[in-house]
Amino acid sequence: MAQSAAPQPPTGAKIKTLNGAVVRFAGDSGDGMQITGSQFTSTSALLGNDLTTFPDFPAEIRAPAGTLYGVSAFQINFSSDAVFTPGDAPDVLVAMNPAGLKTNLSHLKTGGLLIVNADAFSKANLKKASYDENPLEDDSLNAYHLLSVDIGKQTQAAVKETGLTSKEAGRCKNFWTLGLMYWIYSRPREATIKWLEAKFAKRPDIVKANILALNAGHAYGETIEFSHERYEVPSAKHSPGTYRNISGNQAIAWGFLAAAELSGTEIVLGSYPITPASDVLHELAKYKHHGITTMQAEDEIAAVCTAIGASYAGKIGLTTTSGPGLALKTEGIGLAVCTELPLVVLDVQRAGPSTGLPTKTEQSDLLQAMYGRNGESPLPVIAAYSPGDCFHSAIEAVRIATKYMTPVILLTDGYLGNGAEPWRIPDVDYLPKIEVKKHTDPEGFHPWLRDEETLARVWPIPGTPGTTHRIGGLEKDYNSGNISYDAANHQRMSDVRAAKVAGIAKDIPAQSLELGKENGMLLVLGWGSTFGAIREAVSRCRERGLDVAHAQLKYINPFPENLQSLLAGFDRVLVPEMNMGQLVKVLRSQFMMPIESYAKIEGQPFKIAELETRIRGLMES
Amino acid sequence: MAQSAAPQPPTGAKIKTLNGAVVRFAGDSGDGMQITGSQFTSTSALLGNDLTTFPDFPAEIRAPAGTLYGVSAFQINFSSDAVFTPGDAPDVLVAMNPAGLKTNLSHLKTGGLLIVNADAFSKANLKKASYDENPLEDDSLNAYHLLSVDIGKQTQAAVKETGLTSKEAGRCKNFWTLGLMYWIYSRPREATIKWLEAKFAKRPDIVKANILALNAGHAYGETIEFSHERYEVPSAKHSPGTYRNISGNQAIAWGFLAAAELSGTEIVLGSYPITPASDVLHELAKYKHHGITTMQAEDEIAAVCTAIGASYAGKIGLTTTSGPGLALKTEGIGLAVCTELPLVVLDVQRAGPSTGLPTKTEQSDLLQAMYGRNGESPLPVIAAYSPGDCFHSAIEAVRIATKYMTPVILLTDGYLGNGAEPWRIPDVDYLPKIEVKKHTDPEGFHPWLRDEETLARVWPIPGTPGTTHRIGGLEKDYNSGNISYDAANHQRMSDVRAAKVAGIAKDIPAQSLELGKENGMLLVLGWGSTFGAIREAVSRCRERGLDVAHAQLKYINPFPENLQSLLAGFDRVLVPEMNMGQLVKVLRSQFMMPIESYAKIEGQPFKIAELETRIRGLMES
Amino acid sequence: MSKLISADKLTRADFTSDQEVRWCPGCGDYAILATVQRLMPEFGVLPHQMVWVSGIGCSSRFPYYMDTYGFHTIHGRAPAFATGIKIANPHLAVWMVTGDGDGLSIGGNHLMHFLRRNPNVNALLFNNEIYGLTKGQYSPTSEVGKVTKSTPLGSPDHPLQPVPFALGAGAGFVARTVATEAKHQMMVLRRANEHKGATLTEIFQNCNVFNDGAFDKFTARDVKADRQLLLEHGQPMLFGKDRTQGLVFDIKSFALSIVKVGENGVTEDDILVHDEHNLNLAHLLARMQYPAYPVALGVIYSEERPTYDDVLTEQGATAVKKFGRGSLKELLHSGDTWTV
Amino acid sequence: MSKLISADKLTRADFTSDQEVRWCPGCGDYAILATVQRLMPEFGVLPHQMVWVSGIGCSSRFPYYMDTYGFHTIHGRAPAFATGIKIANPHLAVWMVTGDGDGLSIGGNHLMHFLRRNPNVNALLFNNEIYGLTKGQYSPTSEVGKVTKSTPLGSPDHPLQPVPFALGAGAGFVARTVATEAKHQMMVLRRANEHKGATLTEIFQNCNVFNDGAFDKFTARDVKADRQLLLEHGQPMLFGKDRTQGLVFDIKSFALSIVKVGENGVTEDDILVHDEHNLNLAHLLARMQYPAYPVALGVIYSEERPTYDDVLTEQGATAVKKFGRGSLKELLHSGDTWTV
Ligand SMILES: Cc1ncc(C[n+]2csc(CCOP(=O)(O)OP(=O)(O)O)c2C)c(N)n1
Ligand SMILES: Cc1ncc(C[n+]2csc(CCOP(=O)(O)OP(=O)(O)O)c2C)c(N)n1
Ligand code: SF4
Ligand code: SF4
Ligand SMILES: [Mg+2]
Ligand SMILES: [Mg+2]
Repeated sequence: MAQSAAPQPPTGAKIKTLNGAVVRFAGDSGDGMQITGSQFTSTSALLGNDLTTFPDFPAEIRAPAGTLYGVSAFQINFSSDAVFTPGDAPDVLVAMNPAGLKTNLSHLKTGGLLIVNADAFSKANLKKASYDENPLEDDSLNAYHLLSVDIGKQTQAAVKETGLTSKEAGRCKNFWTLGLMYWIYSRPREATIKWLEAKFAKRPDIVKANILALNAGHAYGETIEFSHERYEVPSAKHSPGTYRNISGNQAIAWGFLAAAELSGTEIVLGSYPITPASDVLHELAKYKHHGITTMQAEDEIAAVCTAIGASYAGKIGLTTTSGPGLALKTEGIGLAVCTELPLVVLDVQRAGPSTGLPTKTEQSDLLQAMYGRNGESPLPVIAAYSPGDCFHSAIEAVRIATKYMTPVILLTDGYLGNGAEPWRIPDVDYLPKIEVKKHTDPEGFHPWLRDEETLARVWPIPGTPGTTHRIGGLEKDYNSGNISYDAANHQRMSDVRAAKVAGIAKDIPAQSLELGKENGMLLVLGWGSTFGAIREAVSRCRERGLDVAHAQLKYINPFPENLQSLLAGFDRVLVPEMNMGQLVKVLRSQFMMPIESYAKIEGQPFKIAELETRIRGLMES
Repeated sequence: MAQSAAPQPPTGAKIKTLNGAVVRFAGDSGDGMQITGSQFTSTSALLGNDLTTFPDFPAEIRAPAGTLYGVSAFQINFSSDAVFTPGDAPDVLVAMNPAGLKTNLSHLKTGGLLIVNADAFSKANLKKASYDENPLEDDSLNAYHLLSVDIGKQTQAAVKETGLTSKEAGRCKNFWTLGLMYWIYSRPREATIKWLEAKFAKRPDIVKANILALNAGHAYGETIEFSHERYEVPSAKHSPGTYRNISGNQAIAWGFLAAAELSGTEIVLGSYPITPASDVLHELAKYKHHGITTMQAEDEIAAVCTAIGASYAGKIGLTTTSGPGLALKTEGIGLAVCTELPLVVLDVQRAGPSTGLPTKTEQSDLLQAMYGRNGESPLPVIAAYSPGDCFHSAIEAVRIATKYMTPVILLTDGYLGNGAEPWRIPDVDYLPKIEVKKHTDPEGFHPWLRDEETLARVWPIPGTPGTTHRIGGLEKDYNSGNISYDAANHQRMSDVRAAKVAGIAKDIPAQSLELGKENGMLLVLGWGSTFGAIREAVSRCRERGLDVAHAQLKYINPFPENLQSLLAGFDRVLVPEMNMGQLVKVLRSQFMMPIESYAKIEGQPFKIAELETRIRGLMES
Repeated sequence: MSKLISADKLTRADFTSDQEVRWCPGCGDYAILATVQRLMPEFGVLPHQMVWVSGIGCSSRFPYYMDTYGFHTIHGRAPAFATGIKIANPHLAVWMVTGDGDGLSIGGNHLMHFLRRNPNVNALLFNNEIYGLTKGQYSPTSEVGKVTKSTPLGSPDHPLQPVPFALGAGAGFVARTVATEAKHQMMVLRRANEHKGATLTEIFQNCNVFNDGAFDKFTARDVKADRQLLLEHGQPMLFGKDRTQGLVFDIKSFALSIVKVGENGVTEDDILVHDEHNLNLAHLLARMQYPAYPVALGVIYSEERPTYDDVLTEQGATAVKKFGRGSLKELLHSGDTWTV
Repeated sequence: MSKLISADKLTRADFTSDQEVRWCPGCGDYAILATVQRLMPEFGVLPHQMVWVSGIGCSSRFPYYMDTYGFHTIHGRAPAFATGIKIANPHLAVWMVTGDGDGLSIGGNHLMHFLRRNPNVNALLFNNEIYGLTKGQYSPTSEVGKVTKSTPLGSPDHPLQPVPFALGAGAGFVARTVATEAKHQMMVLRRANEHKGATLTEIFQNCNVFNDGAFDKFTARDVKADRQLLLEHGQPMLFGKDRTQGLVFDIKSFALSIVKVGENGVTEDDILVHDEHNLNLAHLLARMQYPAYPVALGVIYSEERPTYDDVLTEQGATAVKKFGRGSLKELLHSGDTWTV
């Protein structure tokens, strides 16, 4: 079969070269849109495009077919330039059913290409999508370039020879669609064919059918009178290296595996499933041969306590969760602060409050991470800003936790966790080792001996002769580690715990600018997953000649040492956040500067355009 | 017996009139110091003194006799002037054993009267208290006026006639001591005698023995050549009214009972024991005939969830805890924020982090109260500042919770909870009623209908016909209350939740000054239990002519509307807190003013003198 | 919104909310919902006098679909909310829905204390031996070695059996049924409704997306007669297509064993009779697992004892009787006071 | 700090830390501490290879007094910490101490999952039927109607019985002893130590300050012979001063009953023999309460099954065998990549 899919020389339509394009696939949960999207992604990546993707799942596991809330979508922005977001408005929208059209049409660019699966526009489906009229039959889609195809029928015809049941045959329609999209964007089919062959190795009939569908979709582009243009998006000028696609959740999981290897210390993950963090647990559970033990605990409290127990026993304790789970872990994290044990807590943030919008993204756990513990419990907080950065942030979190003997909270969010981008695979040999010091010297030993520079206490490991000791959540004497109710000692211990965390500022990179130069009119300061949208918006504004710079904050507690002076160099500082202004609160309280907030809390990432509008509004007014 | 204790005309020593005095009783946990202290307190209160007390328990339940950590102390400051703290340094220290002396001597004023129970200064006891030498026999106590009495022997002799065993007889020595103290401060014995008669009604021999001891101690003052002076502390100029002694924990419990009566709505308390909050549960559990149901839940999570369940069912849900318990309740509180149910959460703060110093006081849960929840979960936070204010704060918390359909966090602390002061009993008829609106109208009903002014949602109660509805922690539609994943709706709901809480600012008193006038050099701004110490320190500084004012913040979220302008009127603002500067963080982030922090974290309340020194240091430098 | 109806004219529609049901097509939860909605009118409780409480999970969406009062709370804590509602207003009929993850993993402690406290609340545990809502991790009831997303090498934990757990916790009423057996389920829920005190009903529910067919081995139409023991109080414990197999107690092995009536001289009289008030028997029945035994369905144990809400109500009433209705004024002036 | 000693020369002193013991004079915890410190040298485990883990409560101060590694954690969570320690380093001997509040109230869920998971950790539950550290509130094991600070009108909850609870949770080893019975306690703890897997030992411990004499009715010297059943595997279950009372199973009432050897033709052969591997028997023994029955002490149930730590270790080893020791470089380059 494979040879029939060899790239054919383009025939009819002229091919126009584009810098990039944004494509969105939308359909029923059962329509396979996530697979279609990721195949398009892989192929584009292999072609050398830069890209970013955004899967947009329904909240329900498997909603009844055809419902509005059962729509599953996948957006990809691919380009020969660098891209930083999945794109605001797609150039092409594929809608596999009326519900997919209804919920996604507003995203599509005016004049954009709209491909619909006409077969699915039955009375029943229209009703489920709350359409009174069939939009394919009235004027409501006039603003778009509509390509209405009976994809279902086309697919059935194409795969007929395989003898699959018509239900099974119907399931191939996403590959038909993919074939058409490959034709439009001049992408080769081999990678997808290989993938199909591997994935369904045990069902050759399914492999064959899907390939037939893929080819038929492709051929459809060739044969119909397709009045729309055909495109080509050349490779991006990537720095040389080997690349792969990676999502934030996967990258962070791999970062932890890297940290285990780089530190020579095994990781024990205690976790409890919660959207959108569960995939980190799933990913890590696959790699027991990489020096990791994973445990699905009975709840978040047990998860963090298991991890802390492991830290006490000399491993790197790790726990992964999302907002409501972090709320449950706070008492345990407080114990790790008080006993000064290394622990990494990953919070893949989702929209709150309470259960909130579990499948939507938000950055609203920052204050909880900073302050959500009883008593004075300072700890480092860092936030990853891109899938690639997730990998390095995981390593960094482990480095800080073990070097400073402290729990570290690492923040990402659902958008970052699920979104993917091409990533240049780092050279493992050049990743810095993490030096983990375990205390074995019985001489003058007590468990609260501190390193003079880092203020970290020693890490004596059970099993070591000569360093037996007891620790716990009660205050302890600075000089002996024994329980102490002494007033001055409590002040001293509180001070040293604070100083230890504050001192990490000396051990992290100075805050740099992503775009622009120091001292200017406006700095747009972001943190976390807003990186791409802010960068792109600032870049566009700068192209218009506006004096605006961009910095993305990764270290939130402590802030980089130069942050205050950096901010002071700008007339104004604007902080866009997917919350009600949490970083702004922290910045203001620390620097007492009138930092401005652009807070948006819609469960959705910022669009480049809305940021651009806000920046221009600020600067041009 | 009673007549023999009738106040006798002072005989020998001259009586000097004092404005006030500070007395501290210290001894072994088994020595009955808390009883001695509270008897001295009651008698002084009945004499019309103003007073404040501070019990200082050991962390252990019942430490082995004679140990340093088993010392139990009780301090009382009584005066004919208004007093606001238990006093910095006692004028008299009673030490019933070497450990009591060792741990408390540093408190005593130089030149102060030191009464010791010489019998207890045995080799064994001296060793347990880590004394190499007997301090009664060397020069180490020269700086004090030492009165060394063989209290044990004196007591045995006094009670011999009752035929009690010598162990039982020995237990009377605290009443002997009390008798002596009554003599020194010219206090009558009747109240204590009455108390003994009631308390030990079933053991007349014990009553008799203790009265004998009391009288003997008193007689000792008369008879020995007591070179120290004898004093009188006249009544304070209290405003007319009926007074009682009350501790913060008791006052807050009674405030909740008052709120139930004033609102005509029963209270359901779900609680889990934790020091120092347990006494509120204990107190409320006594009053089932006051419209309260109390439940000891299996943990703090169940406690808060039970309370929220009760709120959903139309009662006032209440939960009481301390820091580590609050950490566990945060997820539940987030649900109350999201479902907009009335709930009061009392946090009697203690020293952290983690288990910390459970019996010591601190104000370090403020940031946890403000921000310790996942997602954007704004809620009102108020802090009581004195035992009397605890009563009114409890009522206020219920008022806000029910009027605004919101959880409210009410903060006190261990010092406030355990400390007591005389309190003018309010006239119940003049306490403002709490109007609780329950929604019963099926017309156009949905559960997120809001009051236009308060923005509170309606409170429809299960059992009401026509208003069945479902609520939960998922985001809901502004207009129907149904689950909604809509982006703009999430913004709108987040905004309205924030606006509702912010709007409470219009419904609370403007911030007033406790001392001083608006626009000045320095404002000392406190919150919570630091009230007394700050007031006294500012008052002393003002007596020295310093231009310093005092305000005590009770409403922390939202702040009173005039707070910013009030602060702006001063050149400098100093915020003393028993933490690392938490209120300062909140103030700075809101007002971006360079507010100064005086943070002390020693598990101990501020001393007046240290505040005075700091204020003078600031102003005189 | 519920209409104003009288208790004797209730229909299924009166308990059906206007919310679209959002479970996966084919999910076992639908069957339970239908059964419950059909059953409720029987109880003569008006929809507005009923509250359905749940935690988080697919199963916990249940309250949204009932046109009663409902509270979809947080993960694992439904028993605490239900208790709070019941003690705040004992007149309400309170029902609770939980899942094997919600009720036994994160919420195991609350469920345990709920059962021993015994508030008059009916809890339904939808056991699908999987985490549905979070897309397929193993649950405390999953079998050893289960391969799921979080356990690609197989789950390492010994599973928890809900009914033995509940009995160990001191439950006063425990029953078991199957989602798709409407009649049996109705019988069991009727019994739960009649029982005064906390009840726990385990319902085997198929998650066709993440754990399809988990219970087929003893619920499939063709095998169920031989692999299920349908308990009836006072009746001999017989099962099998022709009801010729029965349970006896073998003192040697100190265990239940299966005999065939008509073979080796065994008659129906030899067969143990179900006594739902016998806790010893309940323990044995509860732990019977296929293939060694048939799976026991029906009311496994019931024992009436004072309910938590009744005791609290009574304590309040006794206090009022003893001290009179509390007066704030008196309280404030009680004990030592002085007047200036 | 522990000295460097060899396993066969260990003494009680090697397990005694320099910390002053801070329980109330007369507290039952002292007796347990002394017994444990005397017993530990027997096991041949060096102090530095041992970790004592606890939650919060009077009982949970225990680790401070052992000169081993120790972790005094937070309230109720000790089983999770202990599991974390054990899976991080299976070579350590891990012991856990909890109280009836710590382990059964706030921590009931962790204890339950700990028991079913079965890590090779020995848990001791000091049951004093009260909250000691917080000064005397009732606990889940307190009797109905108990008057305490938090229940001035008597506690409303049906008490939880720790051993039935543990059996219901699927525990593999459950035993019971008395704080002041050093010899019996040692026997039981020896057995716990030998058992591979999670063990739970309930120790009746008197809190002389807040619940004095709670167990006197069956532990007092003069009555204990008649009111305790000392279990021995394979031995007939006889008790009483002259060991003439014994247990039989009465099929009619489907319950254990007490008979007198020598009366009504009863001989020792009629008496049930303890079989600690029989879960059915264990359930019955566990629930025997005075005065209806004697209180069963000793090893009530034991069953070896794979431990949680072993299974995890094995999974790791299998994965390494299957895929080779993971290499980060290979991982990063696995799947679809492309080179520019
Ligand atoms: C505090 C918290 N932790 C985790 C989750 C994620 N979560 C939601 S439901 C669920 C498990 C559901 O399993 P089960 O109770 O068996 O219900 P089912 O979906 O199978 O009906 C989990 C882990 C959550 N919502 N909240
Ligand atoms: C989160 C939290 N909640 C409550 C407490 C208070 N607390 C400490 S110990 C304890 C109960 C102790 O009872 P138990 O476990 O029976 O131990 P005992 O003191 O009787 O040995 C409680 C409620 C706490 N320390 N932490
Ligand atoms: S995931 Fe399973 S349990 Fe959840 S709705 Fe779907 S089929 Fe039902
Ligand atoms: S309170 Fe009770 S349990 Fe705690 S140390 Fe004292 S006697 Fe022991
Ligand atoms: Mg489930
Ligand atoms: Mg206890």
